[in-house]
Amino acid sequence: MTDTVRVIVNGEPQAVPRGSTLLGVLRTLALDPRTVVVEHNRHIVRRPALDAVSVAPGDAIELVHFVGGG
Amino acid sequence: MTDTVRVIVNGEPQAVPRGSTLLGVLRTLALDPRTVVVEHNRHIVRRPALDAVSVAPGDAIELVHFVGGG
Amino acid sequence: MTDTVRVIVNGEPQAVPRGSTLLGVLRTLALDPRTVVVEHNRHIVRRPALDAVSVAPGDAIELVHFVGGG
Amino acid sequence: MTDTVRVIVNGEPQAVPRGSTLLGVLRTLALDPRTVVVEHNRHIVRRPALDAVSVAPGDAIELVHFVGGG
Amino acid sequence: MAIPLEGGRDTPFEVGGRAFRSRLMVGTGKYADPAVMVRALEASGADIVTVAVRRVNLDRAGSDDGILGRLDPKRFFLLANTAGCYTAAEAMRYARLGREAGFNDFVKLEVIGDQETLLPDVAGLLEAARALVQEGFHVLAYTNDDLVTALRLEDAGVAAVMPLASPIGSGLGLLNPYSIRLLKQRLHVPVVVDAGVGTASDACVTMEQGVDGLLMNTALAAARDPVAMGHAMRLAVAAGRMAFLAGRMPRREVAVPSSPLEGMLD
Amino acid sequence: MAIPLEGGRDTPFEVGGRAFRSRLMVGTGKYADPAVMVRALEASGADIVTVAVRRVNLDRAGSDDGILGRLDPKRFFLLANTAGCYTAAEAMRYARLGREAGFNDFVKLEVIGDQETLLPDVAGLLEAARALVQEGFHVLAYTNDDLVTALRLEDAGVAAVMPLASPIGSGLGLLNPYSIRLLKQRLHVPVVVDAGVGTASDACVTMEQGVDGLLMNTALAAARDPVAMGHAMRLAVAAGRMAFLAGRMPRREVAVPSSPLEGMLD
Amino acid sequence: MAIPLEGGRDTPFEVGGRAFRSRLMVGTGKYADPAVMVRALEASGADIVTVAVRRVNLDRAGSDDGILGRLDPKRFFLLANTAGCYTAAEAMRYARLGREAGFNDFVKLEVIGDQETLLPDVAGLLEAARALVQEGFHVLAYTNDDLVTALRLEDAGVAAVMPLASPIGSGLGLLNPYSIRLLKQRLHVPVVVDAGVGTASDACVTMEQGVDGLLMNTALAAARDPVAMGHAMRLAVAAGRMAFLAGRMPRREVAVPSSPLEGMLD
Amino acid sequence: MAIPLEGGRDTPFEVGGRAFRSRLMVGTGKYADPAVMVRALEASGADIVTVAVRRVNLDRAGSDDGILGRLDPKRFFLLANTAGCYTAAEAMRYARLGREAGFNDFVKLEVIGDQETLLPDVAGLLEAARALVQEGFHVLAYTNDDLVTALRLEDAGVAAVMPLASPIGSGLGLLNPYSIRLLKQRLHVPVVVDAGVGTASDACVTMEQGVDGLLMNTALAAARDPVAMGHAMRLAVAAGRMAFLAGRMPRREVAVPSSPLEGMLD
Repeated sequence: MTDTVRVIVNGEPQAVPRGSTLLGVLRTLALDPRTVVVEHNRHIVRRPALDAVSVAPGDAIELVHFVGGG
Repeated sequence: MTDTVRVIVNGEPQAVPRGSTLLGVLRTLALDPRTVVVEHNRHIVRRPALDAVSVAPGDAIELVHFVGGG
Repeated sequence: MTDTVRVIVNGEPQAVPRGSTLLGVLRTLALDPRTVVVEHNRHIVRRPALDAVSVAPGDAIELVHFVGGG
Repeated sequence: MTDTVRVIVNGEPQAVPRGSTLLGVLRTLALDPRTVVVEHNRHIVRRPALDAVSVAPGDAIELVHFVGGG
Repeated sequence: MAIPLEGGRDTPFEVGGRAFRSRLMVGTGKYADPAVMVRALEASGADIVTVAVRRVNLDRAGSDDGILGRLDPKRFFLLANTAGCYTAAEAMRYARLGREAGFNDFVKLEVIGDQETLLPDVAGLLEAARALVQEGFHVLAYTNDDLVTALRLEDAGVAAVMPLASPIGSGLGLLNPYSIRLLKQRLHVPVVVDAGVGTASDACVTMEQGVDGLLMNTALAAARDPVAMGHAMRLAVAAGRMAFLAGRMPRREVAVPSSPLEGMLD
Repeated sequence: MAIPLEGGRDTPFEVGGRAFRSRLMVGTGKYADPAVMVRALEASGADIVTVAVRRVNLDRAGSDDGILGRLDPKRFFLLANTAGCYTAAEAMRYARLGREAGFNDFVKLEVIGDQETLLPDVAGLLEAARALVQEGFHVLAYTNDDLVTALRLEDAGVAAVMPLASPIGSGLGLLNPYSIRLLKQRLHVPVVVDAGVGTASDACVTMEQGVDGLLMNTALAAARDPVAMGHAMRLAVAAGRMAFLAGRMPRREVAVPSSPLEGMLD
Repeated sequence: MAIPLEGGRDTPFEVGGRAFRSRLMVGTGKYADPAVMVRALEASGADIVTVAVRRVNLDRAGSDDGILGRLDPKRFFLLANTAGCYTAAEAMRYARLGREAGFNDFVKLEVIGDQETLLPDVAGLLEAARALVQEGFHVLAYTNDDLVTALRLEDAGVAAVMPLASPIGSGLGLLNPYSIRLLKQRLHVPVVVDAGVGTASDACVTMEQGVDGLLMNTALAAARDPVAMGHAMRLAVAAGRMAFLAGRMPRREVAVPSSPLEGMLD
Repeated sequence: MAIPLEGGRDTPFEVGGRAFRSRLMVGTGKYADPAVMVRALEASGADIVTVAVRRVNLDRAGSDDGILGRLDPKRFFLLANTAGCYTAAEAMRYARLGREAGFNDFVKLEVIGDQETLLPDVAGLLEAARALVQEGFHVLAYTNDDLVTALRLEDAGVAAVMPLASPIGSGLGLLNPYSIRLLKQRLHVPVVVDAGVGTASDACVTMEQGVDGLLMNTALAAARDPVAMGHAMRLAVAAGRMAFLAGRMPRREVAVPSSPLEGMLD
């Protein structure tokens, strides 16, 4: 049993420390939680709850924000 | 009990002899069955069957044909 | 011999005192010379010269100004 | 004194036999007089007269016909 | 005067497995005089004429108010429409009654979405089209000029997509040539523009977009001289089609002389 | 296929005291292949074809580079133009040479004012028109779409006024229908639109303005298939003319049904 | 130069219960240089700017590729779109993510039906619109110019109907003014034309149809000078709106002199 | 609301050696109420206003019916016209009278050729223009959209060429953008489009052709609200000019997304 689990972040496999919360994942990726919206297994998780939700192996995480668009 | 029954033909009440078939209704109305399509209680009745279908009180009969249209 | 002569001002006959100058004609018509351009027998007469030009019977005088136009 | 004279035909110098008529010029150029209109020193010469007009040195002769045009 | 035209240049106009000579279809409504209508139809050269399904008028029993007394079904291909229907169910009912008249299993399917503009309800149209195709109809679907709806109609198996040039009876002509051209480029089923044509140049420019055919009614019926306009439309449809096939000259913002530059006199 | 058209409806097309069957005139320039040209002219149905006056090419003596070997003057009415002339004097010289070719005393008078656009010089045009009319010519005057110039040309006695739809060879179509319609309403001499037509619908919409005729060259010569475009143009001119005579339906901003509102089922 | 304009003439532009000063909305896509974008947005005077919802680019972690570093949400009202979504479910997912960014509960709803033209899928659009309205969104629905679809969207409770002038990014301008005018006449919710405007006169003529607002992106981003075009569009939208309110003069086919006929000299 | 616009982008608008801030000129005819006229002129931001030369009305002697009581010659540059003149001699007479009023030696030269359409007589126009230029006038020549005439006017030394968009007072808008664009490309003197503009988008699209200025009268005077239309026209002229300078996006017949294709969710 390794110390990391593999999750899918924005379509790419990522290894994150076992027991990480979503907030931990953001930190691992050096992302500021105030600038990102997090979808976890197709459910949106609001900022206050990011540290309350742990990730499990194979979880699909989408991290999105606003970009230029018409 | 009268000798006629009341049916609705093209939205108007019509008295037809009791026991009339659809073909009989057409004859009563002086219509040529070759120029008319008959709908009986929302079912189309083809020409050969017109004399095999009797009308009952309150039946809805629609007699249609082609008119000018775009 | 009368005391007036007939001239044509803006297409209409006008009687003006014999010996009138153009300036005199303007005064007769209660027109301010600063607001009118004077054409005398097809020649424009400038303001300073208005009192130096006398009118003769039958003279054609046009008095024009700016009106709204496109 | 040579046997030819130089004329300008359609803008180009041409040597034609001395004493040539316009008809002769056409023949020299192998042109059918029925298909060509002849202008001689800016005057049009009609077909019957082509053999009656002699050319002189330096004459300007234009030979034209119909071409495709819009 | 007779205007002969070299044949063999164009592919046949096929809809629902049948080939027709003329790319012009005409409606039979709104004529003041039935005799004028017949002559206008003949002048138009149309093979396909549309008819509506309506109740027999019982008040005039005996005197047939139908149109078959006027139109020879051997001469014209009668295309029943579902004009006046506002739901898929209603349109399907009319379609079946029309088929029962016995001439063919083609239907010009209309499901109207708005009484004022007679624009189609595309949801109801798609529903009815799918069902009628399942029942074996050849569906010619009157629709707007939206490509996506047209693609869905094609997926539903319609025999032809019939986008409008402008609202029915308006005579405003081809309001959006771009959309019609786009439809034709993307669809595989025939595209027959239906409604809105007002005069011959409207018909001509519509055919120049490359569409397969054209249907009109009011342009003839409400012309001062419907018979002459029938002639005009026949010629205009053929002209536009032929020009499309011939391939127009390129546009240039500068002039180009038609006569030679060389050979000018001194 | 043959497209017969009921006769007797239209008045004859008369210019300079002669009647012609076709309202379409075509030019003979810019064809790559003379055989294609002849077939395109025939397809167009034109009676009047324009030709230019140019020097015989002496370098190719014997091999006639003229156009008469290609065009039968019994079949076509040859209308000489003064294309390429930039002054009244020059145009008059060409007109006289053209007449001398012996076919007729008609001339399509062009006095060009600008090399890039080939737009007419109306001062030179009027001068040449007046002189040539005095010399007995039937002058068909190529001009812009200015009404006042057209009225002056009419006063000068021209046989026809020929306003342009758009610059020669541009194919931009009828840029200003309003002006052309206005010219036709105000003039008594025939109005024949000359130059700029690119495709069949351009021809059709031009004729619908009520003008008497149409002259084109590049639209045929530069089409992908000049013969097919010749057909198309013949049909389009007839269609536009017929529609003008038929009287189009009124335009309406609201829809009007083509099928009856009454007689719907319950 | 400053162009002051008398105030108080127009009603406020309200969408989804909020009032905005400018009737012009602009997109933020396709700018080569973000600094130019910001200046173009400011020049346009827009209050509402659209943004897209996309994945954070993890390869450039740390360097924020989002747009919030460029746009001050206090200055601009950020309107998230669902561009790139091809189903109702997908569009709803993006709408929810956009709302979660925390600025507002408005969404510019796009459900695309065709990749080549980016035209909407009206069935999916209606489905998503109904669901999102139920979830409390203010839905601004990007749609085609079909009146019946627009009426259905209004019934679904959208905050604004956003018909296209022509396809996204095409710059073809207002292809069908008639349809847009019709939509505005029949709808009670605001009509904001979205997509296709190419230059200032397109914006001006669109506003003259009476619509409530206009959204554009490429017209600015792909102009040679986006900032100057931003200025131009601000002026053009105000000009078109003002002209609509002012009520244009009637068109006349005859001339009417601007200067008096009387008072001429002999 | 105030609409500030970044300055410094455009070159000054110079005519006859004088620079003006506004590219919009307006006429002063046909207003029912002189007070409304003044406010409409102010709203338009015009520097140059046209006036006509007419006889003093002797029947109302004392009560000045002239326009100078309404217009402050320090605020507006008064441009006398020769409206109503049908010959070169007549126009020259009016021009001299106008100059004598003492404000400047500019004249808007009109020589009308047709009473019904008020189209210019270009022969008379050229004659008068040549003579007046010799007399030291700055001639702004009202003409049609013919390039060759415009080139001749430029050769004659006019200060500006003023082609019409459509007939005076018609409100038909810019009938032939091609011709106007062509004039501007070929001339070196300023091109100021005069007459025919009906609403703001007409003004905007005209300026987008690159012309230097625009003159209108009826579009304001006959609007439902002339003051509001004055505002609209000021904005529209600035918008069209700015868009011309900004350089519009290219037109494309295919859609191009405004939002990124990458970064979509799984």
